[in-house]
Formats: sequence, C-alpha cells, structure tokens
Amino acid sequence: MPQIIDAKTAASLIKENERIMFGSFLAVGCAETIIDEIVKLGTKDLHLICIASDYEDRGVGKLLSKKQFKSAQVSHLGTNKAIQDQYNNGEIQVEMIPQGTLMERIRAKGAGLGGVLTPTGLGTVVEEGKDVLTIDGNQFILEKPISADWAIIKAEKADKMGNLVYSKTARNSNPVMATAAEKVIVEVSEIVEIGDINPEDVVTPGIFIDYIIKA
Amino acid sequence: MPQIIDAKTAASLIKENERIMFGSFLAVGCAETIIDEIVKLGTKDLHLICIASDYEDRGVGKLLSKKQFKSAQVSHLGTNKAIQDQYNNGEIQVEMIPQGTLMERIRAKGAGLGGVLTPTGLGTVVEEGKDVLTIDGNQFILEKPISADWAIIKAEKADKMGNLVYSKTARNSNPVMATAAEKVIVEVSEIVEIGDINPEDVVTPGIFIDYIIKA
Amino acid sequence: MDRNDKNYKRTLIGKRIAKELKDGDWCNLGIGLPTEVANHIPEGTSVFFQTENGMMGVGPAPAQGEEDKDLINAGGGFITAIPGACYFDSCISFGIIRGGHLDMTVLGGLQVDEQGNLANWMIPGKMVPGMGGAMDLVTGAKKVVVAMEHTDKHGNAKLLKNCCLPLTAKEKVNLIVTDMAVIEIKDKRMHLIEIAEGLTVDDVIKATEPELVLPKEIKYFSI
Amino acid sequence: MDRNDKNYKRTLIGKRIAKELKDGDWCNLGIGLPTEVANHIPEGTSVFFQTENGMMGVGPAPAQGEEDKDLINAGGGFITAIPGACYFDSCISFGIIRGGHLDMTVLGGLQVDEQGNLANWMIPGKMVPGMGGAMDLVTGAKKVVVAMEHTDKHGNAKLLKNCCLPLTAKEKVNLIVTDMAVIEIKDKRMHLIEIAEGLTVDDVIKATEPELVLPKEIKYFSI
Repeated sequence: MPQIIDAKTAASLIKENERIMFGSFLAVGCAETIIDEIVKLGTKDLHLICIASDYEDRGVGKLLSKKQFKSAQVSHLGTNKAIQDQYNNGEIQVEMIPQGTLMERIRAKGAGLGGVLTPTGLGTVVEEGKDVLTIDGNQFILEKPISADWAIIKAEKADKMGNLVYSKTARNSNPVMATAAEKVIVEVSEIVEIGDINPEDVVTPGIFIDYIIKA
Repeated sequence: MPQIIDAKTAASLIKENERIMFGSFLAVGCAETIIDEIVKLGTKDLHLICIASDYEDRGVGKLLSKKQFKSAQVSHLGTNKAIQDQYNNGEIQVEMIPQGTLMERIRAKGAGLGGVLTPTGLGTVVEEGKDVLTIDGNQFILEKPISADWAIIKAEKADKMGNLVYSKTARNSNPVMATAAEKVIVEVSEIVEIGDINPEDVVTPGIFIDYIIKA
Repeated sequence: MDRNDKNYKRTLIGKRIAKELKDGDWCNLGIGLPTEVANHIPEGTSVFFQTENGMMGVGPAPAQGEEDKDLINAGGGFITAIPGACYFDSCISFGIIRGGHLDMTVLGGLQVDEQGNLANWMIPGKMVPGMGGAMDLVTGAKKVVVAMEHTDKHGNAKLLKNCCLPLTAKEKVNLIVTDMAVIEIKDKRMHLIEIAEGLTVDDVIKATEPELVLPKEIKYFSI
Repeated sequence: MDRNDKNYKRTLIGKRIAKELKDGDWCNLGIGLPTEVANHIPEGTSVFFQTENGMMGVGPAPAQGEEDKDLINAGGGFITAIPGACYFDSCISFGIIRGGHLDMTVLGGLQVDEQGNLANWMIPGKMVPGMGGAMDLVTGAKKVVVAMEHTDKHGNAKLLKNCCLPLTAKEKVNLIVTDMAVIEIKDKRMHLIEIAEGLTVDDVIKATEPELVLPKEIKYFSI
C-alpha cells in the first residue's frame, strides 16, 4: 500500500546522482508541485529521463533552468533554451532517443525484458554503437532497458491503494514510467477512498505506486 | 471504420489454412457465437493461437472437438481432452508457450518489434533451438513475434468506430490480440453510438478493429 | 489430528506460508494447494492477490448463485473482487509478474533441488497440460515459495540434489514449505528453518535427499 | 495568387495531400506544414487523426477561452477531441505507429532522396532539437508522405540523389508533395505524378537533382 506524504517530503527523498523518470509531455501531465519542491531544495547532479525538456518555466524545464541535471535521456529538447545552452556548453550530457524507442525501453525494464528489438533508427545515427540483429531477414536495433531510482508521475486521481486514472493527453508517459522505477511517486489532483474508482477504469494498478501526493 | 456484420458472415471470411488468434481464458472472454458459426461451416486445417484450449463444449474447445485445427500455439491444454487426444495421436501439432511469453510475442507483432527478449524459460525445454543473448551479464531467450491472419476477440461493448471496453477478467488476451492480426473481428454484447463511450475508458482503440458482430 | 490427512497437510502448509506475507504485500497464488494460503491471512493484515488472467484484488469465492461469468481466477473458478481491485489485460498482467513487481508467488511442486530449480509442469510420458503462467511466475516474482508434500505418494523424496523432471525455472526457488518442514534455499544449499510439530530433525533428514544445513535451534510450526 | 507566398504554398500542399486520404483512414500529421492537411479533408470523408502524445480523434483547435490544459497535440498546441476519440499512453501510441496501423503519416522534410531516405531532424553544427517521434512515424506508417517546399530559401534542391544531412529513416518515403510537384518514390526512382498548375515539367526538372521518371500524360494540381 502506498504512503500518502506531502510534496516537500517527496522532494527530500530524492538524492544527488539519482536517476529520475518524469512523466510529462511539454509540461502536460507533469508533477509540477513536486518539481517546485526539488527546485527549492536545489538537489544537484540528477539524471533526467523524460519525453522532452519542456519549457524553461514549466515542467522539468524548471529543474533544467536551475542546472539540477548532469545528464538526460530525452527525445526532444527544442522547446527549452536552458538545456540547449547547457548542451552546447557541455554542462549536460544528452542521449537523444526516438520517442517510441524511449517508451519501449522504459516498458522493457518495467516488464522484465532484456531489451527492445526495434526497426526505428536503422540507417541513422541512432544505430551507431549498437547491436543490429537480423531476424527472419529483417534488421532490428537492440536497445537496452532504461531504469531509474524514481519515477515522479502525475495522475488525475488515486485511490488509497494507488490505483490511478489520468486526464486526457496528460496520461502520456506516466503509466509506463510507473512500471519501471525502484520507487514511484505520484502527484494527483484528488485522492479518493478505496473502491471509489471503477475497477474497469483503472489505468495504473496500485501495485506500482509507493507514494501519493495530493497537490 | 469497422463494418458491422453478422456472425455467419464473419465465420465465412475465415479460410482453410489461416492462422487465427482467439481471445479467451478458459472460455471467458471468448467470441462463442462466431465460433459456433465456424463449427457449423466446418472450416478445416486452421492454426490456433490462444492462451489455452478451453473446454470440449466451450470456447475454442468446440473447434478442437471438431478437429478443425491442424496446429496450435497455446500455454495450456489441461482442461480439454479433445486436444490431448489429438496431440497424443499426432493429429495436431502443438507449440507450448509460457503464457507471458505468448502474450509478449503477440504484442511484439502488434507493436512492430522484431522479437522479445525474456528470461522466462531459461534452462528449460522452452530454450531449446532458440538464440540466447547475454545482455549486460544477464541471459535472455530471443522469442519471435506471433502474427495471424485473423484475431477473433470478445468485448463487452463497441462504439461504431470500433472503440472497445471489456468486462472484468473477460478482458484477458483480447486487447493484445486486437493489435497483432491482419484483420480483427470483435463480438460484442452491445453496439453503441459514436461518443457513447467515455474516451478515457476505451481499452482498445477503434483503429485496430475491422468487423463488429453483435451477439 | 491425522498427519496423513490431506486436509490437515493442506491447512498446515497454507497457514505456515501465510506467515511469510507482510501487510500490504502483493501476491500470486498458484492453483491447487497454494490457494489455501488465502484462508490464513492474519487479521489486520492486508494482502492483495493477483490472478494472472488479469486482475489484482481477488476476493473470496462468491456465494452460490452469485457467480459472475466474467470473473474467474487462473484455475477457472469463480471469484469476487475486493474493493480497490482492478482489471488489466494478460500482457500487463505478465508484465507485473515478469517485471518483478509481485512480492511473492506460491506454486505447487513436483521436485525442487538444492540449486533452487523447480519442476512442476511436466512428467515425461504423461500428458503434458502445459506450463500456463508458471514459468513466468517463478522467473519473475521477488520471492518464490513452493507449497508441496515433502514426499510423493510412494514415499520418495521430492527435495532432491538435482531435479530429474523437466524444469519450470532455474535457480529461482527461495522457500519450500511442506507438511514436514520449512526449508530455505540459499547459496545452493537447503537450510532447515522449521519442522512440523511432532516430527524430529531426523524424520526430515530421512525424507530429504540433499544434506540439510541445520539451524542452531530447532523451531516448530503447527496447524 | 503569388506563387512565392507562404500561405499559398501551404494551402496548395495541404490540399493536395488531403486527396491522398480515403474515407475511414487513420492518419498522423507532423507539426508545422503537415497540419494544414486537416483543413482540406473533403466533405463527407471521415479521417481520424492521431496525436502521438496519446490520442486518436483530434478535432479542431478550441475557441479562445475554451482550452483544456490536459488536451494538447504533439506540437504543444491546444486541441479538441471529436466524438469517438480515445486516449492512451505513449507506449500504446507508438505501438500504433511502429506496428504499421496508421494508414498515413505526413511529415515535413529538409531533404528526400531517390532511395526514399528522409532527413528532417538535424542540421550538423546547428542546435539539435531531437527527433521526437519522427523516426518512429517514418519507420512505421503504411504510407509516408513528405510535405515541403521544393527548394530551400537559396533555391537549392531538396530532392536529391543522396541526402547529405543525417537521416530520419532509411528508404521509407512513399510520396513527396511540394509547391511544385507530386512525386512518388518507387523502385528507388522519383516518379513525377503531377505538377503545380502554371509550371512546366522543365521547371520541376531544373529544381530537382535526380532524374525524374516522367508520366505519359502531365496532370496538374492547384489550390
């Protein structure tokens, strides 16, 4: 059963040098309240796993603006000047990953698989330095699972068992990240009693959730 | 957009020697009405992909009782004497697949992946004849995607765009099979108008569905 | 009490395994003997049971006449859903299993050996029902517990130096609970943890093929 | 009409690509120029648009003041949902894309070559925004259409024998629609299908690096 804690406590759990997955797509479906607390704490040398770098004043971009990440695995950083500057100056190391591959590598970790065999990136720079397997005459890049110490996700509603439902496109990477980190913290707009979410409608089963924050 | 047809028409689409995925777990979540029509037609030499062989008088077991399959990929056949006899007599070829691996191989096909890297089956007969890859010091069996000409699935409700919701444990393999076949036929208890299913509650997006049968 | 009574053995084993579960644990019980565990969860302890056909939060069997045709467990039996239950597809279900998210799985066994190998799905020459979800469960759960009788019906050992039946999974078993003993597998040795009340260490040694690592002090478990 | 007007070009290209869509098609439009396609779907034709951040059934932009903070497209712009829309997570979304379930994807391009190679995500020496979902889309969709101007702002060809910019995907482009021509890639050749009204075949040949396979009869497209 997950613990219900406040955002400040959640932020204090995150230590330097830890790997963090943040659910977010251009700051939609992002745990902004927890991020604000991590900004306040100023925890440094974090590793970012996120679809994109969001905006300088929204989403994970707020942490990037404060230079709290030393490295990142993302699919896009075109919307945030902070990371672009740090990237150009060599202040942050970035692995650029096709978005579908990023999602699937995270899923592989969550589902106990050894990697992903994808055609995406064949014949491009993405292929460089990776094994390419030929299976029944077709080529696939072997991409390795991505793990993290923490997933910090955003859902619309949680019951006290940690069962989650999301809101529209704020769902994005949150459900898959919930499966792949050592510990999962979810920020929700509403906490309801056990039994108040229809069992058919649960998107993320509570088994994946360790901490719930109401914000 | 899917076509709405009747069960008899659906059954007539299935031809000899075709590969068919049937959603079902011990005959729960199974398109019984379409199966009855395929039994009536007597279409032979089909290939079965299903979690289990169900019961002699329920689920895919009805087709097995009529010896309509020449081969099968299943994880369990302990509940059905018909397939056991045919298996022992060599009348049906059976590939026995761990259930999680079976699901993941079907998903791989549906998601455009080249295969599955799983630890399940290492050091067992399941490993025989397959490539074993060592990735970062751990071993994984390379399991290939499973495709089919048809997926015949059961859902509770469809809207006319083919968006589906399921009922309880009758969901089982149906959503994953919906992604992996050339054509997908769904048998539902109810067809509703477009817009009558909450977009948050859709489990199988309509893009995967070709034919809807109300039964 | 009749030590050879099936129900006695079943209760003894189920009750002992239930003690391995902590409040808030997520667990999968195999069909047959393992399901007995659910009947012995201590008052005040919440344990959530998965059924691999696609549900978390399995409740007790329904009253007769209250069965829901769409609500079954992995053995095909009718079940109920507790408040807080949720449904998911088989692919997500085995993601939970293979991904190491279950605190514990309990399965029956034909043979277990010192390496932690388990054989429980196939007897050569006999009809093979299939491994179903067993291989994934044994491979993926954080803690793998085998629930079985200590010897077969002819009195032959089922705890062996090396399994001779086809394996379900390699080096994955953590704990064996039988009608005679609780045995932990660690560093490729069988460690005797507890013995059933009324038995001696010698009784267990005689019924077990590999050499047992004995505890400093003998503890007992009972029905 | 000013052939060099950005809006003219945008409308010309978007309208022509819209004709490639059949009733009931499922389609993904990249950000920028490709979004124009949605404005030209013929009356009576239903086409369903995906946005890869997790939705099928994208509707028009909301009226000002009606924006929903949780409802955006892959470019970050506010959208609406049509009746019959559904939401899913990014992993399922890219399963739809990579798994070949989309009838068509339309993307912008920096360069396309005879092999059907596309470069559209990176200019060495310049800031690299990242490929986002573009590599998956070009790899996975049944039909890949590139929407772009025929030449760059200096008048240099963008339809080349060999792309010199880093590729987005190899040998995946099926159709190129520009402000000058509609060109199909087949058997590693560029086949001229239609030219923009007011231009000559020679105009297109001059603005294109590889040799074009010419049609028996010239067809024209217009705004």
